[in-house]
Amino acid sequence: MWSAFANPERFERLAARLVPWFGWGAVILFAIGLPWALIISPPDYQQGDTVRIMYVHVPSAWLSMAAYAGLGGASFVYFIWRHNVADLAAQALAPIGAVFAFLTLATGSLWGRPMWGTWWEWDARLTSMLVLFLLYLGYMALRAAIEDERLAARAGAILAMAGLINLPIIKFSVDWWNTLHQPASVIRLDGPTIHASQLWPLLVMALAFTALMTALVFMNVRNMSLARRAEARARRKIEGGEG
Amino acid sequence: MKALRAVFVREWRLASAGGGGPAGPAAFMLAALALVPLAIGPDPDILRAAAPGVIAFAALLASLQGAERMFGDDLSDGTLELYALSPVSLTALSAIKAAAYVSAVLWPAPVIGFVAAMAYGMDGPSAGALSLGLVLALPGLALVSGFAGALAAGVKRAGLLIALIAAPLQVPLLVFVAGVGRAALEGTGLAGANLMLAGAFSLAALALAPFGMAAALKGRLE
Amino acid sequence: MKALRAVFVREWRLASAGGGGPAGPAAFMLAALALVPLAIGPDPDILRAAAPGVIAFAALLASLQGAERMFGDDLSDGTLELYALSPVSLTALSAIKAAAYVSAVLWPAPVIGFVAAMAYGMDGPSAGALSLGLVLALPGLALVSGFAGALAAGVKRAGLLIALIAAPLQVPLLVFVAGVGRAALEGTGLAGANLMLAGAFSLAALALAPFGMAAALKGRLE
Amino acid sequence: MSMPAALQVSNLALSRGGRTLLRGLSIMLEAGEALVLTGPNGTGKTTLLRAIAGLVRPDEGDIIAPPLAYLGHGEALKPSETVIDAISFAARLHGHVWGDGKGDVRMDALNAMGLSKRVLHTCGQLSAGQKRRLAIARLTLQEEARLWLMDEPAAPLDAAGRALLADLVADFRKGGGMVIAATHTGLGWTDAQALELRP
Amino acid sequence: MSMPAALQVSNLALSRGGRTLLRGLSIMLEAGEALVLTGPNGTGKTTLLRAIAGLVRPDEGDIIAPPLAYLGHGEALKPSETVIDAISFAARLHGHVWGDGKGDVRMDALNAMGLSKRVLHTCGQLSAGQKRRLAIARLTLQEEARLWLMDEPAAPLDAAGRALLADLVADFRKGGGMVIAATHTGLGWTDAQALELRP
Ligand code: HEM
Ligand SMILES: Nc1ncnc2c1ncn2[C@@H]1O[C@H](COP(=O)(O)OP(=O)(O)OP(=O)(O)O)[C@@H](O)[C@H]1O
Ligand SMILES: Nc1ncnc2c1ncn2[C@@H]1O[C@H](COP(=O)(O)OP(=O)(O)OP(=O)(O)O)[C@@H](O)[C@H]1O
Ligand SMILES: [Mg+2]
Ligand SMILES: [Mg+2]
Repeated sequence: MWSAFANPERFERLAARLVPWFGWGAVILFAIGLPWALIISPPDYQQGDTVRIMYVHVPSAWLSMAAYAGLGGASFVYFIWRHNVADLAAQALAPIGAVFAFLTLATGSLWGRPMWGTWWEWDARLTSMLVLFLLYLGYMALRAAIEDERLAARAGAILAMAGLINLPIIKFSVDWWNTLHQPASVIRLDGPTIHASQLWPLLVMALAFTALMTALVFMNVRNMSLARRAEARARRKIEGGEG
Repeated sequence: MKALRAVFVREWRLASAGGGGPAGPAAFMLAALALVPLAIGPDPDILRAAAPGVIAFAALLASLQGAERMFGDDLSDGTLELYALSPVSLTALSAIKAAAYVSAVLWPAPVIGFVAAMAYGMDGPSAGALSLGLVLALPGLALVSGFAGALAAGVKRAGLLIALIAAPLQVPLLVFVAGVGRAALEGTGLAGANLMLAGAFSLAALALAPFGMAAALKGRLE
Repeated sequence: MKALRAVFVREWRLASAGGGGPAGPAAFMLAALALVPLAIGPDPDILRAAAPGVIAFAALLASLQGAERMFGDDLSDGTLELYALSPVSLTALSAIKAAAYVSAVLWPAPVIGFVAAMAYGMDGPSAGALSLGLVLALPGLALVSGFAGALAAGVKRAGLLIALIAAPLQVPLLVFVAGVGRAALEGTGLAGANLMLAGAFSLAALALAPFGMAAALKGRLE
Repeated sequence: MSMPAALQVSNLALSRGGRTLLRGLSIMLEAGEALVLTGPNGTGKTTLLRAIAGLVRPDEGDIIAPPLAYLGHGEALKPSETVIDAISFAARLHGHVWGDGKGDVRMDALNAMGLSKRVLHTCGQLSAGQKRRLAIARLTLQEEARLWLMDEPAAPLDAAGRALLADLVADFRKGGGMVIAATHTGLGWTDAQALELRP
Repeated sequence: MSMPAALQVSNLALSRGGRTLLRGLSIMLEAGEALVLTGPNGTGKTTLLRAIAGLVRPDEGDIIAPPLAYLGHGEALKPSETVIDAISFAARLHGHVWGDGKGDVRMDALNAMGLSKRVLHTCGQLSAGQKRRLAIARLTLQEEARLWLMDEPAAPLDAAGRALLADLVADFRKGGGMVIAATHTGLGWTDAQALELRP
């Protein structure tokens, strides 16, 4: 099992087999979730139709954090055991997580205009989300700046682990600082407080986003793994057998 | 002419690659603009009033960030000697370096400035005017930063020295760009004048700074 | 123990000399704090409200300025290898470097912060509280900057990368220090809590950052 | 944990950027022995020295090394530090004490490389050969080291400098030290073993 | 203004940090001649080369030099640039064109120093000797240069590299070029003049 993850070629095959499953899964879930969320589910009694932004906003927020947790976890595995696939996973997660973080910021900002009367408010959750986005950017910039693949992976892993500190801050910022943004209503210890007519489409959308992200990550990992080996081969060709 | 183009292409490439090119300063500006309100506090009136100045200041800081690398590495690894003995004059080289710096690294500043202006609560036309002001100011900012970079090349903690040399010289640009934004915001009709001033400063810098840089570099080589 | 002291003395000396030691960041802070009102405009109410945040932010930027030099030169000239193979562990070295950086370079920040707070119109006790907040935050700022510096050592445009990496991680300190000043200014009674938080962050950074730095440096050497 | 008195490298494999540089290399060096590494540019001499120093992680194989000192391509000198400050720091770092009629290890080290007239120069003012001499002088202060790893130690040295270096190495070996040096020019060290790396 | 075809240095005095290094030095070099500078560390070889290149201002004396190329201690390579990019830039800078059945001056230059297999490496990945080879290869692209100034050109080169360098220099001199090199090891150049600087 572990060896399948440690050996790039075997992992490529595994990934190639999994991508269609998650890809089609995402398509089906979106086919159910999008109409349900955007058309069928009732408008909010307070917010009207703008509440539909939630079905993109909230899953993006969850996934951007989940992706960072994955990035941190994969980095830890790479740092300790040096599994190349863990590094590939980290590298693949970063841009995807960054996109979701950006989506969260963009949809939140669009939502904030009608709800709070402003595009942006410097409250704790919003700011810590922005910090998360910057961490993703920092991670990618650091990797891009170091030429040697292995060294870049090491440095990136260390930074990603340090950035994990931000996750609990985002999650609990609304509880710690009493601010504008709404507190958690789905993922909380005493059960969700959101109405079922909104909860179910939200969960389907969240699943759809998750499937999409998983498919993208596997695709990304596979492509990068193939690209790395192709480059190594090209190099060997130019350099010939000896030095 | 060909040699000049070769230098530009190379410098552009070196500036774009490695540190992530424009991503670096862009992220720096974003970070600075994100942190300032955290510091100033969320009052929208204060934020809007502060926006033109804060954004101009962030662009100034962003232009300083890369200045150290503009000549520092070239001095320590021998590249500057190579250029000094090449068919390209140090004056031309300096102008080219600044141009490469603007076009490879600093170009997102007006875009970010526009977005930030909106986020700080400025209206669209004012944000646009501010952003145009940044476009006109960028060459000036880059040239002055480059001049400071040439003077401080290879000195310990050159980064600081550069900030100290460049920032005062860039103050007029800061005032003009912030002035564009404020004038547009308050509708005083002085936005155009401030734009002209920012452009004029950039032109003056283009005429003078490369000679200053070349002289500074010659001194650093001895 | 003797070796540790020798390293500290040397690093302190190298950090103090050359670029002018504390004069550099001090002047940087002063320049930044002098330029901001120019940007924000002269309204005294706005200025006073903005003061805690602006001053905390200036200190943050000052702490970033020297971070590039903290390890960059050591990597390129072979000093880091020397240390890695010396009786002093890289973890201890990292902590010492940060300590030398605070005590040789950053120490004027609280003083300047106090003076600037008064100049921006804060009352004496609030300015004092803010300044104390800076004292408690400096080790944390230096350690996080050092961590970023270790990760980015020897990389192209390391300065920017450092800002991009360190600034997000330093945000809590920014919030706490600005919080001290604002709480004192508004008399909300939360100044003490913010001071504790700033101190706690610095302690946590002291416990964690040196290991991170050492790991990063080992990677950079390979 | 007692320190090994000899260097044992067994079945070593090293690679750089995905290309294997050497494989199955074993080296055994006893007290007093020296090994001169030669071989074409890019065959892995520097990489091998760094691996023995523990700076590069080998792909395979074991390295058991005594306490060591490393002289790399870089001289680890700060342009603004004076020669005497640089050498004093190295002495303190390695636990030396001077003054009080004890003699001065720092001046001994500088004398050994013919640098005593340069004590007040800053390192940035030294010529290429003078820098190298200072780096070598500093090496001699690591008394606990039983193994010197030297990467092209003599490249910028003049004839006198090479002779001084040879003397230092001979003394060190007489005291039981081991030396490995990578070089492209003859070093003139007596009965040193030779290892030629091949591409 | 016609370019001088020979190097004329007359009555030169150079100093560093207030100390005079040399005084009353004259050098006359005609087309095809080579001069090898030797002398103990710190006698001013590097300073003299930089003065001829116009990088250091002499205290006294005149220097009339033809167009020249300078190879210093530093290699002027960017760690992140690939070898092919570095050499392409040098070629463009000096007005070369390639492609269109013209042959490729860049590959010729790399081949001349045995670097053709390294084109895709970044300069930061090169070994010490490979970096030096690249710097030398780049020198050959400065076609307008009539004088090569080389500071310890061969220090990190292996035997093959030195032979390639000697060939390049011989070719250059055959075409009327002049060469001055500072060195501490024999370069094996045919009928080069020698100048030993004394402290
Ligand atoms: C740019 C601005 C915004 C950002 C960065 C942002 C960020 C986030 C984050 C990180 C979460 C996930 C929290 C968690 O799972 O604990 C979240 C959830 C949520 N956000 Fe936002 N948000 C923004 C604007 C808004 C606005 C304007 C609204 C609507 C008034 C809103 C409503 C919600 C809701 C209802 C949730 C789900 C809470 C839950 O059930 O856990 N957000 N947001
Ligand atoms: N980070 C890297 N990525 C890829 N290849 C590398 C890297 N670092 C070094 N190399 C290659 O590894 C090989 C060995 O380099 P090394 O510096 O050990 O050689 P060396 O024997 O010391 O050569 P020299 O005699 O020129 O000093 C070289 O061919 C070099 O190009
Ligand atoms: N900026 C300076 N200030 C004071 N002295 C200096 C300065 N730069 C160089 N020197 C001194 O000038 C002398 C000549 O240096 P130079 O580098 O020319 O010597 P070199 O002959 O090239 O020596 P090497 O063989 O070691 O390379 C040296 O003694 C050096 O210490
Ligand atoms: Mg080597
Ligand atoms: Mg010399």
